Amino acid sequence: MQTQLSIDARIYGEQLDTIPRDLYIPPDALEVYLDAFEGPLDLLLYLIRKNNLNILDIPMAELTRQYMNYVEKMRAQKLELAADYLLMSAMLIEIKSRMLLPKPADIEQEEDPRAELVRRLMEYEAIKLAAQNLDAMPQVGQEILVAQAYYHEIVAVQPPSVSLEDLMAAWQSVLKRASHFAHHKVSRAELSVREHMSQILRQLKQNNMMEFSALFAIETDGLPKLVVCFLAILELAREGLVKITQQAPFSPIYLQISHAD
Amino acid sequence: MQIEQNNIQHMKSVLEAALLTAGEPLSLDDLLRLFTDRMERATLRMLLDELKTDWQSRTMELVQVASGWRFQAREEYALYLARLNPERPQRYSRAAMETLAIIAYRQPVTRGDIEEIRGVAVNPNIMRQLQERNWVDVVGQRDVPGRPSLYATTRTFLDDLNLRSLAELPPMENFTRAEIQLDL
Amino acid sequence: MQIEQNNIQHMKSVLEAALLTAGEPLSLDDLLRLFTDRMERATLRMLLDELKTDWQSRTMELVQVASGWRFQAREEYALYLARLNPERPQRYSRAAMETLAIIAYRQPVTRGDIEEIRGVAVNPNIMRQLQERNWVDVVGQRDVPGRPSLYATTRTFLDDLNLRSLAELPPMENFTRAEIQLDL
Repeated sequence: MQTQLSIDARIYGEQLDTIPRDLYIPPDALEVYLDAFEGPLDLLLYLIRKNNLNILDIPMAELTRQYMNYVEKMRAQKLELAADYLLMSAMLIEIKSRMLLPKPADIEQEEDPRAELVRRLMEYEAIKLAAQNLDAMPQVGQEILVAQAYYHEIVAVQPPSVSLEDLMAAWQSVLKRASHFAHHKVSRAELSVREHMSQILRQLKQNNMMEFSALFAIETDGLPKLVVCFLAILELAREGLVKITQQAPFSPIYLQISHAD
Repeated sequence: MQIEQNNIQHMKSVLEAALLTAGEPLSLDDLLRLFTDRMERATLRMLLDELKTDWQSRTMELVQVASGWRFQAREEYALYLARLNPERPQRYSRAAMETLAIIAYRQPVTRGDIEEIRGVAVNPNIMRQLQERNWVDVVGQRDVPGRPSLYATTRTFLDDLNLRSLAELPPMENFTRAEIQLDL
Repeated sequence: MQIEQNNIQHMKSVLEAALLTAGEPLSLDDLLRLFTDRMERATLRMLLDELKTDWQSRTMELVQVASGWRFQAREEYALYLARLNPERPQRYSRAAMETLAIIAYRQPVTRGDIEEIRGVAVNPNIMRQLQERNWVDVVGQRDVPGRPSLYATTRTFLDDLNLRSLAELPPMENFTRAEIQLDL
């Protein structure tokens, strides 16, 4: 299986689309080929494939010679890019020399010095193939187009949420500020009184004029509530919000919202 | 004839696939680019009209807008689709919260009262916001020149804050009496 | 009975409208939010299956990917639709694809792991590219000196490759091994 290399390169205006058959590389083209390989492992795989070498029984002398030949040319041309390649040179030479050492007779099962290199080459090749497979898969934005028709966007209006703590904090800051206005009076009427003031005003707004006794639900409201209701009416009158009228002593008392006239 | 019919169906399918996936309106020129064979604009228009009819009673409608054609979900689905993107709940501004607090604790109050307490003018939008939410309403007018509206909190306000009555609001004395001289 | 049938049809239409306009996969939870009435997940699945069948021989297909369901144009239209956008984003470089393959098949991995397998330094631009696409992210640190980041692929990566899980990735091949077998 010949390793596929995709190259987009021109030399003297000529499109190059294959790797040359032998290892001779025109000096001007070196950079191009350097870019074509993804690193020393890729180059080694290329050499192994190209020369039909058995990866499980790599002839180290031959592979190292070809590799060094290549790297020497790269070095002459583009030193800084060759660092990873030089490291591999050192490794190859080390493996080669270990293989040349006579095996001591008493150690029979010593691991093949090439084992680690072979493992790495095989792992790299598997990844390289996996990368090609991934690249060939349909991708969203390329071959896969996802439906995205238009729709009229209604923003589901969600009103701000308010907690009692929020409200308390706001009131506290109001009071703090109010204390700076020396002339302002913040009276401290009971909240329930103020609530009843609102309620009575609401009722009067609806009915225009109401009899005093109609404002009290004597049967259902307890005494405290009746008192609060009465205080609310007094406060409304004090603040000039309602007008209280009685035609004659002991005749019905009427409440109505104050009018300017 | 059969082939022609198939061909028309196929071209309509290509148009449909393009319009459903485009994400923006496609102009007639865009759509013509879908076909390598020369196509008359009149033919394209005819195909679009047919496609529009095909979708007549379905979930999407094919419409023409300024920059071209697009599929869009029918109006009746808008409400459902809105549920997919719930807006993050907003927060009331500090001014709105203070206004609300004043109305709750000091009701019934006029805008003038609120302005006097806060020391700044009340933004009419805030009052509208609170009234639209039905948290605040007008319960009467104060009998002074201009007859300003008196605002109070509503039943809905109590319900939304999970209160039975205003008396259940945290009493201000707890935390204010010490620091504020209330001018009684 | 008639009403029930109408109701099912209506729910399917709502699902269709949502999925045709979403532009991204919608999860079962997303889809359940479309309906205010309580719906069982099993019912929803059944409706989705029916919808898938309804679209069986049409322009779009309803597919399930890692983060949910989406409508996508059938592959046969890809060729036409490509003509609309002649300038599509370029595919990734070999270096980027190899880096991605290592992260996909060997995750979680550190940069050191990637460099060890590829035999060259990792270009930081490639990692940035993959992270910006939201195909890769950091899932932790390896507990060794320097605490290097551990990278893994994301759900978006699976979605974009039309996969439901990593198990659906094409199996790792080992050409070398296969070839050697023949020699024996």
